[in-house]
Amino acid sequence: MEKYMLDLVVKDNLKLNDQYFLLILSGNKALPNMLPGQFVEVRVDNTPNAFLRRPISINFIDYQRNELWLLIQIVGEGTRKLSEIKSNDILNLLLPLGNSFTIPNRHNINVLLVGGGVGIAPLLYLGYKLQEKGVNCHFLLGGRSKDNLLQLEQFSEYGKVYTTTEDGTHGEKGFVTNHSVLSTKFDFIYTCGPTPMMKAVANFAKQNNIECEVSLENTMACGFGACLCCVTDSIDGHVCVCTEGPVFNISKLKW
Amino acid sequence: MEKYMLDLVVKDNLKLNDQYFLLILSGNKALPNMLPGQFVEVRVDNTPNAFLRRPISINFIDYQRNELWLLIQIVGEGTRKLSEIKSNDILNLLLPLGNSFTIPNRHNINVLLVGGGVGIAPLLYLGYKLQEKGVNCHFLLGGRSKDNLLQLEQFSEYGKVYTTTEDGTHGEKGFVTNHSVLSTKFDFIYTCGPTPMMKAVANFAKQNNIECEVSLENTMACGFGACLCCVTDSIDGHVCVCTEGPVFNISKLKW
Amino acid sequence: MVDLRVKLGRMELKNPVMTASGTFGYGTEYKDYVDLSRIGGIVVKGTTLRDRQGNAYPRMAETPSGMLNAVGLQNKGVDYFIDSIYPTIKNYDTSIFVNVSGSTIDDYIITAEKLNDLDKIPGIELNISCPNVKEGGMAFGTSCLSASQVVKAVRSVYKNELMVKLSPNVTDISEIALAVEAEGADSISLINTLLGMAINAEKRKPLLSTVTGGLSGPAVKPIALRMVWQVAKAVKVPVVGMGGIMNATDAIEFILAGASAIQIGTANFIDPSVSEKVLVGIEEYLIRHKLSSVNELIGALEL
Amino acid sequence: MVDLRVKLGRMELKNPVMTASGTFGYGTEYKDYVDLSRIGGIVVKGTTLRDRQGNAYPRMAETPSGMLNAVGLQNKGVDYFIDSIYPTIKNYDTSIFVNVSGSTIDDYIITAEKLNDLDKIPGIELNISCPNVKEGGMAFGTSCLSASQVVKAVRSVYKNELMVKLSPNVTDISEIALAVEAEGADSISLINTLLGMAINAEKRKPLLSTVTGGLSGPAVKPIALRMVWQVAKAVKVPVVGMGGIMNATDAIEFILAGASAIQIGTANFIDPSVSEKVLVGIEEYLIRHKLSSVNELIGALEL
Ligand SMILES: Cc1cc2nc3c(=O)[nH]c(=O)nc-3n(C[C@H](O)[C@H](O)[C@H](O)COP(=O)(O)OP(=O)(O)OC[C@H]3O[C@@H](n4cnc5c(N)ncnc54)[C@H](O)[C@@H]3O)c2cc1C
Ligand SMILES: Cc1cc2nc3c(=O)[nH]c(=O)nc-3n(C[C@H](O)[C@H](O)[C@H](O)COP(=O)(O)OP(=O)(O)OC[C@H]3O[C@@H](n4cnc5c(N)ncnc54)[C@H](O)[C@@H]3O)c2cc1C
Ligand SMILES: Cc1cc2nc3c(=O)[nH]c(=O)nc-3n(C[C@H](O)[C@H](O)[C@H](O)COP(=O)(O)O)c2cc1C
Ligand SMILES: Cc1cc2nc3c(=O)[nH]c(=O)nc-3n(C[C@H](O)[C@H](O)[C@H](O)COP(=O)(O)O)c2cc1C
Ligand code: FES
Ligand code: FES
Repeated sequence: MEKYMLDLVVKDNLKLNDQYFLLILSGNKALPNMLPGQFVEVRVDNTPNAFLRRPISINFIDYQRNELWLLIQIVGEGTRKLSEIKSNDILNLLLPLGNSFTIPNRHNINVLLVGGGVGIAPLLYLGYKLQEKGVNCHFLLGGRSKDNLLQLEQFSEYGKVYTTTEDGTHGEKGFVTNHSVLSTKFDFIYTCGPTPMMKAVANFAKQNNIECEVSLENTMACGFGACLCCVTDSIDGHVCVCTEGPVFNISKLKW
Repeated sequence: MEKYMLDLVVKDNLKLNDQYFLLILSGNKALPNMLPGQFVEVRVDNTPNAFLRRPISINFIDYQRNELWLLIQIVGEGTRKLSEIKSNDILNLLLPLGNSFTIPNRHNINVLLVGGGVGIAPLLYLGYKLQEKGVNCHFLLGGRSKDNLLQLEQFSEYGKVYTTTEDGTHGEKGFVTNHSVLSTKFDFIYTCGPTPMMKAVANFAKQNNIECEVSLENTMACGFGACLCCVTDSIDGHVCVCTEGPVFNISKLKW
Repeated sequence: MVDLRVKLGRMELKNPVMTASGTFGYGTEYKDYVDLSRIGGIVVKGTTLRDRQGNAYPRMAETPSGMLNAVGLQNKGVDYFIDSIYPTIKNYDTSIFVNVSGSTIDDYIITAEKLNDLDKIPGIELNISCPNVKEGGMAFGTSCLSASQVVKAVRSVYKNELMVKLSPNVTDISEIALAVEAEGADSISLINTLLGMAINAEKRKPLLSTVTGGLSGPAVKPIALRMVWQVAKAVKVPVVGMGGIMNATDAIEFILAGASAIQIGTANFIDPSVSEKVLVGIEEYLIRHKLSSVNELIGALEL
Repeated sequence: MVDLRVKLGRMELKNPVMTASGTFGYGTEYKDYVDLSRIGGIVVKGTTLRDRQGNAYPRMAETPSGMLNAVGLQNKGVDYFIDSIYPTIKNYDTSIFVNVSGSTIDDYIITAEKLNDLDKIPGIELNISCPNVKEGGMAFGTSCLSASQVVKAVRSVYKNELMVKLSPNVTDISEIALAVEAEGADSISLINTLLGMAINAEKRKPLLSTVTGGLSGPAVKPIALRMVWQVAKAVKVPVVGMGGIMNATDAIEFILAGASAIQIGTANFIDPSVSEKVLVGIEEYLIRHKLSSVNELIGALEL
C-alpha cells in the first residue's frame, strides 16, 4: 500500500475524560484507503520533549465525512501535547502504516475482539469492517475501572459488548480472561491491550484451538521499516512490528 | 536589588507590524521596583529550539496598572514563539537584571536618547524617568524604514522626537548620526541599537566631549552573572554585560 | 543553475546529500516519501558476512534532541544482500554504498571481496565504529593500530571507493583519520553514534536491552561538527560529515567545516522526505549567496 | 523522614545535590533564587593560580538541548579568592568546593596548597578536563599518564577531600578513572563538557571566538550517564555524576547508575532554583518508593 506524509486538519479534539481524548482529523483531499489494525505516525510539535513521532492506531475512518479518528491516552509528554491540540490546528502524519487484521472470508461466524485500556483503539474500525462482512462481533472490553472503558456506544453498533473492570464499576468484576462470555464458542479472536492481557488471551486461544491475532505496541523510531528498532522475537527470528505487524497471528510469536 | 523568578500573566500581545510586537505583562502581586536600562530573562516554552532564556529590555513599567511592557522584534525561533503568545498565557521571567542608565541629578539639562531598531526598547522607560526628573529629552530614533520606527507617540509624551530612515520613508533620510538635531548642545547621550550605530554615536559623544552611556546586547546564557559568557572588553578587562552592564559609560569601554 | 556535483575519492556524487547507514533501510522503505533519484547517495544498512539477528528488544530510547539505538547490525548477511536485495535496488538512479561491518578482519575482507564486482555499487563504507556489537565493530575504530589493520586488509582486496566510517568515541579522532588515510581509504565518513545510556528511573532499569547504545540526532551535532572540522583539517582525502543533520542549514555547516558530502540519519525517521528538502535548501543557499558550485562551500569557514 | 546524607570520600554531604563549577558563580549570584543552605554542596568557579581574563567574546552558543561555552576559566586567581571571596561565602551552610585548574603541574600544586588551610573548604575539585584553555586543562585529563601525574602531585600537598573531575573526551574513561583513583583521589566527578563546535551558516563563521567550546546540557545526558555507569563499575571511590541534569528524575538516573552525589550545571541558567527542586523531587521519590535513605539508590540499577 502506498504510504503518505500528510498534513491533516483537526476537526475536533474530544476530551473523553482526564486520561483519554479523541482526535477527529480531516484533509482537503480524500483520505487514502486504510485497513483495520494499521496505524499512523504523528509528529508532535511545540515541545522539546518529543523528538520522534508517536505511533497511534487507526481508531476509525469515516470515508463519507472524510474523517480519521485517533483515540489517545495521555501517558507522557507527547500524548499530553497532542491532547492540547485545537480545532483547525494541523497535524502531520505518516500513514497508513503496518499490516492489518485478517478479515475472515466466511461470514456468519462468531468472533471475539478483546481490548484492554487504550488497546481498544484499533478494534472499533475492525468491528466495523467485520460487521460489514457479515461476521458476528463480540467485543470484550476491559479496564481498571469504568473510566477506562471507552466508545462503548460506538462498539455496540457493530456487535455485542461485554465489559470487565478490576474494581467492578462496570460489567463483570475482574479481568477479561475471566469473563463468562468466554464459554461461548468463537471462531477467531482479535486482541489488543497490555501485554500480560494479550498473553493471557493468546493462551486461552491456544488452549481452545481458536485462531488468534494480537496487535503489538513496541516502541518505534520510524514506523515504516527503516530503523529496525521495533522488533519482536518470532518463529522467523526478529521481525519488525511496524511492517510485519503490528498484527501477528499468535502462531508466529514465541509467546 | 533583589532578583525574582516570577510567573507573569500576559494581559495583551499587540502586534505592531510583521516584525515587532509588544507584550503587556502583569502579576497578582505588585511588580518589584525596576530601573530604566534593566532587563528580564524570559523562558521560552513549547519549542525545541530555544533552550536558554531570552534577554529582553524593560520597555516600560506602569506601576499604576501593574504592567510590565516588553517590546520585541522577531529575529529567530525564540522571539517567534513569544510572538505567538496569547492573552492569559503565563510567562516565566527573571527580573530585574543588570544595572541601569544614570539619571543625572541636575534638571533642566538637554539629553539625547538615540535608538536604532529594537534598541529603542529601553529608551521609553528611561525617557519617562528622565522627564519625571525634569530633564529635557530629545529622542532620535532611526530605522531602515518607517516600519522600524516604533512607539513614536509614546516617546513624544516624554520629549521631542526626531527620526531618520535609511529609505527616507520617515524623518530625515540617512543614519541617526547625520541628523540635524546633533548640532544642538547636549549634556548627556544615551544610546541603544546595533553596534555600528552605537559606536558612531559614542564617537560623536567623545568628539564633542559629551558624557555617553550605551546599552549592550551581548548574547547571554544566564543573565545574572553566573556563567561569564556575556563579557565585553572594558578598561578593567572582561566584565559581564549582564551584571556590570548592560549599560556602560563609553569611558569604560575599549571602543 | 548551480553545480551540485562533488568529488568523492575515486568517484563523483551528483550532489552532496547522502542518507546514512541503518537509517534508510535499502532505500525502498522511503520510495513513497521521497524521489530516490534526487539523492546524491544512499548508504544501505550495515551488512555482515553472515546473517545477524541483532540485539534483543528494546533497542531504542528517545533522549533530549536525539535517540539511542542498539540494533546491533541486524541483517541477513552479504550473500542474501547480493542475491536478493541488490537486484531490486541496483537500478535506483543514485550511488549506492554498502556499509560493511565485521567481528574479525577476515569477516571484513571476505564481505568486501564479495561486493567488489557489483556493478552498481560504486563503493563501500567500512564501519569500524558500531557501538552495538560485542565483538569487533567500534573496537576496530578506537585505536590507530586496529583501524589501520582493518583498512589495510580491506584495501588489499577491494578496488572501488573505500569510505571508512569513524567512531566519535575516541580521544583524538584526527589521529585515527590519518591512520586510515595512510592505509588507502579513499574518503572518510564521520561520525557514527556516541556511546550513551538511558534509564527508566521509576522501574530502575536500563531502557535498552544492551544497557548502552548509540546516540544520534541533533544532540550530537556540535560534537560531530567539531570532529568533521578536525578531520578535514588533518587529512587530504574527502570527508563525509554527519551527525544530527535536520535541515539544509545543518548540512551547510558541515560542508563549511570541511565535508565534501553529508549524510542524513535520524532525521529521516521524523521526516522521511528530509533528504530532498535538504538538497533544495542547499541549492537555494548557493543561489542566495551567488555561488555557482557547492565546491566553493567545502571548508569555506572563515576563521 | 528520609535520610539524604551521602558519604563522599573523607567527608559527608547533607544531601547529594551539588551545583557544578562555572555554572553557579560563588553561590552569591543565586541567593535571591534559592536557599543555599538546602544545597548539598557548591563547587565554585574554576580557580587558577593567577588572574585569567578568559577567552574573547563570543563565548556561548545555543545548541539543540544544550549550549557550548568557551569561557576559558576567567577568574581573579586563587589569592583573590582567598582574600576577597572566601570571607564572603565561608558561612554559607553548605559544603563549598573549589574547582582548581592549571596550565602546569606546579600551578595545580601551588593553588591546591593555598586552599589547604581554608576551614570552610572541605575539598577541592581538580579540573583536569577544561576544554577551553590552550595549555593544560583537558590535556591533563585525556591520558592516564598525565592524569596520574597531576593527581599524584596534588595529593602530595593537599590533605582534604580531593575530587578529580574527568573529561568525557576520551576513548576509555574507566582507564583514566582507575589511574586517578590509584594516585589517591578521594572521589571522582564527571563529566566535564564535550568538545563541540557551532557555525553561523549565513555568515560562514564559527559562533565562538575559540571555534570550539564545551558542550553541556540535556543533549549530553545519555553520554554522561553511560560514563558515570562505566566509572562507578570500575572504581571503589565515590563518583559524582553530572551532565544534563534538569530535574529530579535525571538526578535519580545518575544515582541509579552509581553516582553518590550529582552536580547540576547548565540547568541553573534556565531555572536558578532548580537545585532545590531536584532535592525535593529526590525526597518525594524516596518516599514514594518506600526507601529510607538515598544510599539505597546508589548504583541500584537492575540489569
Ligand atoms: C502500533 C502502535 C499503535 C498504538 N496505538 C495507540 C493508540 O491508538 N492510542 C494510544 O493512546 N496509544 C497508542 N500507542 C502507544 C503510544 O504510541 C504511546 O503511548 C506514545 O507514544 C507515548 O508517548 P508519550 O510521549 O506520551 O509518552 P512517553 O513520554 O514517550 O512515555 C511515557 C511512558 O509510556 C511508556 N511508553 C511509551 N510508548 C510506549 C509503548 N509503545 N509501549 C509501552 N509503553 C510505552 C514509556 O516507557 C514511559 O514510561 C500505540 C503504539 C504503537 C506502537
Ligand atoms: C540585555 C539585552 C536586552 C535585549 N532587549 C531586547 C528587547 O527589548 N527587544 C528585543 O526584541 N530584543 C532584545 N534583545 C535581543 C534579544 O535577546 C534577541 O533578539 C533574542 O534573544 C533572539 O532570540 P531568538 O530565539 O528569536 O533568535 P535566535 O534564533 O537565537 O537568533 C537569531 C539570530 O539573531 C542573532 N542574535 C540572537 N541574539 C542576539 C543578540 N543578543 N545580539 C545580536 N544578535 C543576536 C543570532 O546570532 C541569530 O543570527 C536584548 C538582548 C540583550 C542581551
Ligand atoms: C537506528 C540506527 C541504526 C544505525 N545503524 C548503523 C549501521 O548499521 N552502520 C553504521 O555505520 N551506522 C549506523 N548508524 C549510525 C548512522 O549511520 C549515523 O552515523 C548516526 O546516526 C549519526 O547521524 P544522525 O545523527 O544523522 O543520525 C545507525 C543509526 C541509527 C539511529
Ligand atoms: C558556562 C560554563 C562554565 C563552566 N566552567 C567550568 C569550570 O570552570 N570548571 C569545571 O570544572 N567545569 C566547568 N563547566 C562544566 C560544568 O561544571 C559541568 O561539568 C558541565 O557543564 C556538565 O554539566 P551540565 O550539563 O549540567 O551543565 C562549565 C560549564 C558551563 C556551561
Ligand atoms: S519502527 Fe523503525 S523499523 Fe519499525
Ligand atoms: S549571561 Fe551569564 S554571566 Fe552574563
